[in-house]
Amino acid sequence: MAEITFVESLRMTLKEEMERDPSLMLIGEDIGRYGGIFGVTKGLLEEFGPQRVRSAPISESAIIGSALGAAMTGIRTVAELMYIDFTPVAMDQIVNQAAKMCYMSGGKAKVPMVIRTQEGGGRGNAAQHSQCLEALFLHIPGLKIVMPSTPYDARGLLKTAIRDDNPVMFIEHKLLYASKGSIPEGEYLIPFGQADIKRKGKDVTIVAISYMVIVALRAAARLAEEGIEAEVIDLRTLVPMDFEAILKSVRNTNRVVIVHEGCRRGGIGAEIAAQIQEEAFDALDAPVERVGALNVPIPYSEPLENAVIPDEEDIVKAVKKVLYRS
Amino acid sequence: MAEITFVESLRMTLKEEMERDPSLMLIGEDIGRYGGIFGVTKGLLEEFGPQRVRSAPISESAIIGSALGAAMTGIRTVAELMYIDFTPVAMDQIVNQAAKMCYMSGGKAKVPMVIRTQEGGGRGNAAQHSQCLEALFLHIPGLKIVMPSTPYDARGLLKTAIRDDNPVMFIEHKLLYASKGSIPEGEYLIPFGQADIKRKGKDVTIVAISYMVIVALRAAARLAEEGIEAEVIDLRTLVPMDFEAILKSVRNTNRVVIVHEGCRRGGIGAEIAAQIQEEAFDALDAPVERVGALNVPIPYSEPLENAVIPDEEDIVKAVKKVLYRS
Amino acid sequence: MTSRIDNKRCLKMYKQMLTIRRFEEKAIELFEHNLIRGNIHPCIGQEAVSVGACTPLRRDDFMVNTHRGHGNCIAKGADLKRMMAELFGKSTGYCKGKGGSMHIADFEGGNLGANGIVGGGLPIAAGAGIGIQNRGTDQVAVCFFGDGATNQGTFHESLNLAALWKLPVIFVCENNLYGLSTPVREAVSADHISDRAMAYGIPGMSIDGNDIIAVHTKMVEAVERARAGEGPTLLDCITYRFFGHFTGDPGKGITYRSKEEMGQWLERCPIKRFRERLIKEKRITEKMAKTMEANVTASIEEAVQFAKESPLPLPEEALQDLFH
Amino acid sequence: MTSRIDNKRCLKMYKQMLTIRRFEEKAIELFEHNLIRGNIHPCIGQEAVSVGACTPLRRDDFMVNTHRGHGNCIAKGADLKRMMAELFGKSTGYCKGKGGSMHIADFEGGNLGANGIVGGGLPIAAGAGIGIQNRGTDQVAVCFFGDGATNQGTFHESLNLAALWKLPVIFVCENNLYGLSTPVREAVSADHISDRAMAYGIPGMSIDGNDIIAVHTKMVEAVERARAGEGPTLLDCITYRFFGHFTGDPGKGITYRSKEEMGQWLERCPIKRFRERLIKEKRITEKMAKTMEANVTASIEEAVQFAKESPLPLPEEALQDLFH
Ligand SMILES: Cc1ncc(C[n+]2csc(CCOP(=O)(O)OP(=O)(O)O)c2C)c(N)n1
Ligand SMILES: Cc1ncc(C[n+]2csc(CCOP(=O)(O)OP(=O)(O)O)c2C)c(N)n1
Ligand SMILES: [Mg+2]
Ligand SMILES: [Mg+2]
Repeated sequence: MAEITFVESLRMTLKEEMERDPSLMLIGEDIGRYGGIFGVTKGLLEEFGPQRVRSAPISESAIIGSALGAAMTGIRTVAELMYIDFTPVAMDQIVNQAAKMCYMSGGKAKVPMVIRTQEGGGRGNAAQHSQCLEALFLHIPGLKIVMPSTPYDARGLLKTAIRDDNPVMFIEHKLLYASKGSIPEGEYLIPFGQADIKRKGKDVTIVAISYMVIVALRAAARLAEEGIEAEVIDLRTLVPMDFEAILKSVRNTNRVVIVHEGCRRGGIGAEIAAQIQEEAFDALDAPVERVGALNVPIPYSEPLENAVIPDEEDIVKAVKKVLYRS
Repeated sequence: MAEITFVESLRMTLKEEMERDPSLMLIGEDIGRYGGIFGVTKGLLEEFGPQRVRSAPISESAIIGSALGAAMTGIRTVAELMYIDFTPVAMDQIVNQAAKMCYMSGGKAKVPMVIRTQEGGGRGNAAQHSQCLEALFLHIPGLKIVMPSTPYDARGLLKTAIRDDNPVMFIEHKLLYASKGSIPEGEYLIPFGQADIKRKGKDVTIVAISYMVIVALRAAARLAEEGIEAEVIDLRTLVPMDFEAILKSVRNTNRVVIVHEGCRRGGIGAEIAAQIQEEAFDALDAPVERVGALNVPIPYSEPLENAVIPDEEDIVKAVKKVLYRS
Repeated sequence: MTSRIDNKRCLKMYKQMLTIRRFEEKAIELFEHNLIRGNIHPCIGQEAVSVGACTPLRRDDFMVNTHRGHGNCIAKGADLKRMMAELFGKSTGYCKGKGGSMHIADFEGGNLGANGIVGGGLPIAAGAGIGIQNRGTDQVAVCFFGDGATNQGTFHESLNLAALWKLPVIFVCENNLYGLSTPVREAVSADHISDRAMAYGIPGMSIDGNDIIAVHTKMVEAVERARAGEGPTLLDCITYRFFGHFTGDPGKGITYRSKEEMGQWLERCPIKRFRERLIKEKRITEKMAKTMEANVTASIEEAVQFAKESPLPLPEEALQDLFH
Repeated sequence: MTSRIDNKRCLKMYKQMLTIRRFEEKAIELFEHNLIRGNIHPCIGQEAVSVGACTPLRRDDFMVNTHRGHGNCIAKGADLKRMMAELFGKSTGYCKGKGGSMHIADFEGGNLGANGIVGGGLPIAAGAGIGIQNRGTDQVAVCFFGDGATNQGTFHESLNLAALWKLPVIFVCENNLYGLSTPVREAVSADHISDRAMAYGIPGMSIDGNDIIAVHTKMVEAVERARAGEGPTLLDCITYRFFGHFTGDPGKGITYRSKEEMGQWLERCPIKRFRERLIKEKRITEKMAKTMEANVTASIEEAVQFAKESPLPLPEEALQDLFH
């Protein structure tokens, strides 16, 4: 078991998959010589050459659209969008083209493509470089959505994503890149639709994704000091979603807090909360609580950004609220 | 009180507002001589000339972005996107530019612009011309969202939208254009954030928007025959949302069904359901029910499209479910 | 000069043009009888572009299509029965009824599908070009789009990418002088759409799109260039849609086009012109033309029959095919 | 030939270039001391473009800016104190701390704001042009963007729109030869970015962007053209960013630029060149230059002081300013 960073985990996985599938291609901005703005693709151009590691002009629509065209004609492709904030620049190719191609063609089109991107605030990058937009894609049928929180999960999920024959949004988080974790030697794949219980607990269920899993675990540790045992569920994939895992936990704890960094209004917490009350109405001892960003763009200044993005404290408060201890 | 169509109501309102504000400008595809694909702008080019009625090339990003630039520099603007399905083509200009301009500038930028567009299925227009995408915009802070269901509301809300100093998504529905309604002689404005109870009832609350208000009213009439009195709330604006009106009704009926045509997963019903259980948990006698489209793109063939888009029958069923009568 | 094209090919081209024309006329008729829903964007008048551009292609070459795409489907070898069934929304259609007129795809025939989003197909075609390049085959991809689409950002991004990477893509503009109601001169700031090729350092030329031989000739050159790894070409084929924008366009587009203009273009009908030429060159006789016409009509009747008799999809099929 | 520009303007331009340089150096220093967060994209080396392009503008002309925009803000007349306060995230900043480096806007000075989205500003500039045209004033709008941005769809759409409608917009490409790590020749398929003007039938020219007089001269022409209602111009100003892409770029961009190349460009420093010229033309003495330098340094120290002493916004202010 080696300790490696999230970035290293991604890089190693891309490399292995490129070795495994000689047609697999990467496309994105500055992913060649520069190795990507976060260093994920470092060394891959040198190893696999410029046809398989295509460093593209700043043309997000063409990047996604051409990844789609390549995928449809048999070239498995991983496209990188530097920030999820740039997905709107390529939104038509994601939402109207890639997501719908298989369905519109009556199941004929095969679209083996991954869109790797990263999201999140916390670094003073302001409104156009800090968003969490996974909820937009949750609403669009035809996309799978993956949001790993550890180097281990990133590796197993990226393998599954690459080998999937459908468009997958693979959403990383900028604050996770430097985080470290253990990775076993051999190959492993993590199937989509399998949540991971990152901490066991009986008093309350915390459902979280991406970097918020880490924050939720910190909150859970603090709560434990006060004798509150929180179960932390890492969804890992939003589509497909392991709703069974949530229900099972909720039936045990009778209380739920959903945590995501994206804007609370219309965020993924809304869908999950709505579903929980539909499926486990009688199991609930308190309303499902949602923790998410305030309803504004992400501001630049530190005290403002901190006020907008949810933190440990917000999670602790929400847990106490559902336990009627606030 | 004259009976006019939804299209006529919009046209009359645009005309009046253009007369009232000599700087008001329209921009969009085929809105000049052709009068817009649905005829909404017919005659306006002839009356106001090509600078104020700008028929643009097929360049949605430039249409929205230039509307924004004009608005920011003092020209109140109504931009038309022919189908809401084309908003993804201009998504960056909507989501990253127009929506964030005021906030990013610390409240300095004034953005008096309306994006008029229309959504919805039911006409065999298939996956790229039938979507309902309002939920995407609900998740983006900085946009107001208006969804009228009658010629009367369309008029009062469009006036308010045009005179607002912020970006407003004004979302019409293609199946409403030919619908007729009465309009009083004089001018009236409908403030944002005021839901309208389109039918009174005590047994169940149906919250609906846009064309689904009409469908919900039909369902309510059928339910009434079985002795079930449904209250139908037309939200009219999603941002700001009249949540008070929903709560008030729910506290009376203790049962809610939310209806929208957009995809159920991650739709606006999720946000509303989540909020209702947060705010009125103890008032609920049954889980909040959501009626929305199935989780696929809109198919072309009639039996398939009918299966995907919610109808009267689906609403009736949902109501019976929350009344435990199914 | 058709002389360099052999007889068989000429007759095949003529027959395809005729097939497209009759198919579209029939589709409009069926639409008017409510047997086809949604909208149809007929390509009547543009047959020379479809057939001229597709004839030099092999079956394993790729094609990316537009909303006005029935002609291109037929020219790329689609089966009329499955096309018509798709318009009827039947299970036997190319997309099992899920796509309809704007989304007919035929992957076995290299047809990657049409697009309801103006300009949406150009990046996909560039991607097909990448695929070809990476596999190292000598296939090509042809991308159809309208004059209106040349004002979309995707046009720019895709041509730039294709030029940079010398992708084997031929960009064929079906320049029918209008994007919906908007005349090309009110939407495209360049004098000629082919001028736009200069922004990418690639060859671009404007052609009489109603002269099938002209289209065919330039396309052969562009395809050769692409197969040889020399990169993309932009062909601006000037043509005219006789019918109007779509089945809902009043008076076949009379609200934005003059009668005179429409009349002049009818005179330049690509099918009529090609037939006259074939007759003049004695490649076809009136009698042969008549037989051919009858065959075409029969094949379309057969397609309609097939579509009519095919089953509608079951409602529960709506949930299938979301993922592969 | 600076001769056609009067002394006062020359000295002002020189002083502005110096101010930009010192402002950026200070900002980088403060960033390294963690007093500024996020990222800074320094425009060191590009001062001649900022000042050359903005000097012919009036205060009521509009400017649309990029992520690498401090220089353009200063050239358009922004207050250093409020700029620096914004970088510090203070309430007294141009955006009350909500925007930061990439979003400084100064509406009173015609500065419509910068953009974190590459290519995001071009349509906005076209819109400012529409506004001017509809109001019937003789204002102009200048739009800055990088070489990398010319590959975005918005470049194409905006230039087409501006050309079609003869909007009073000057498109100024700060062509610093790289988009992040990507050399312009690997991203732009045309030989010169100015060639792209041909696709829109508008004037386009490539200029030595390190020669402030060259930039100024061409800009004066373009502004005159725009004020006269003759439409847009594309100016491709070739320059170089000495520092690298951003404050996180290893070795000022050494991973993708050679030492030799970087050294050659340092030789062509626009400020050094302009100073030498001014001295040669006896418009400035060494002594005057020294005094000026001292004044500039003082004004920047003053700005830093102001920023340091200004209050941070209160957390609850986060919920303000969403709507006007
Ligand atoms: C992104 C987008 N914008 C607008 C439309 C509506 N629309 C459909 S076809 C069309 C005209 C297209 O013109 P052109 O590209 O010249 O093709 P043509 O119809 O003339 O074949 C328009 C505006 C669309 N489908 N997609
Ligand atoms: C839409 C979008 N894509 C990518 C980026 C990331 N990015 C920021 S600056 C930059 C390079 C821009 O190059 P250029 O336009 O030449 O401007 P320069 O930085 O050289 O001044 C990139 C790729 C972005 N901010 N927005
Ligand atoms: Mg056209
Ligand atoms: Mg650059």
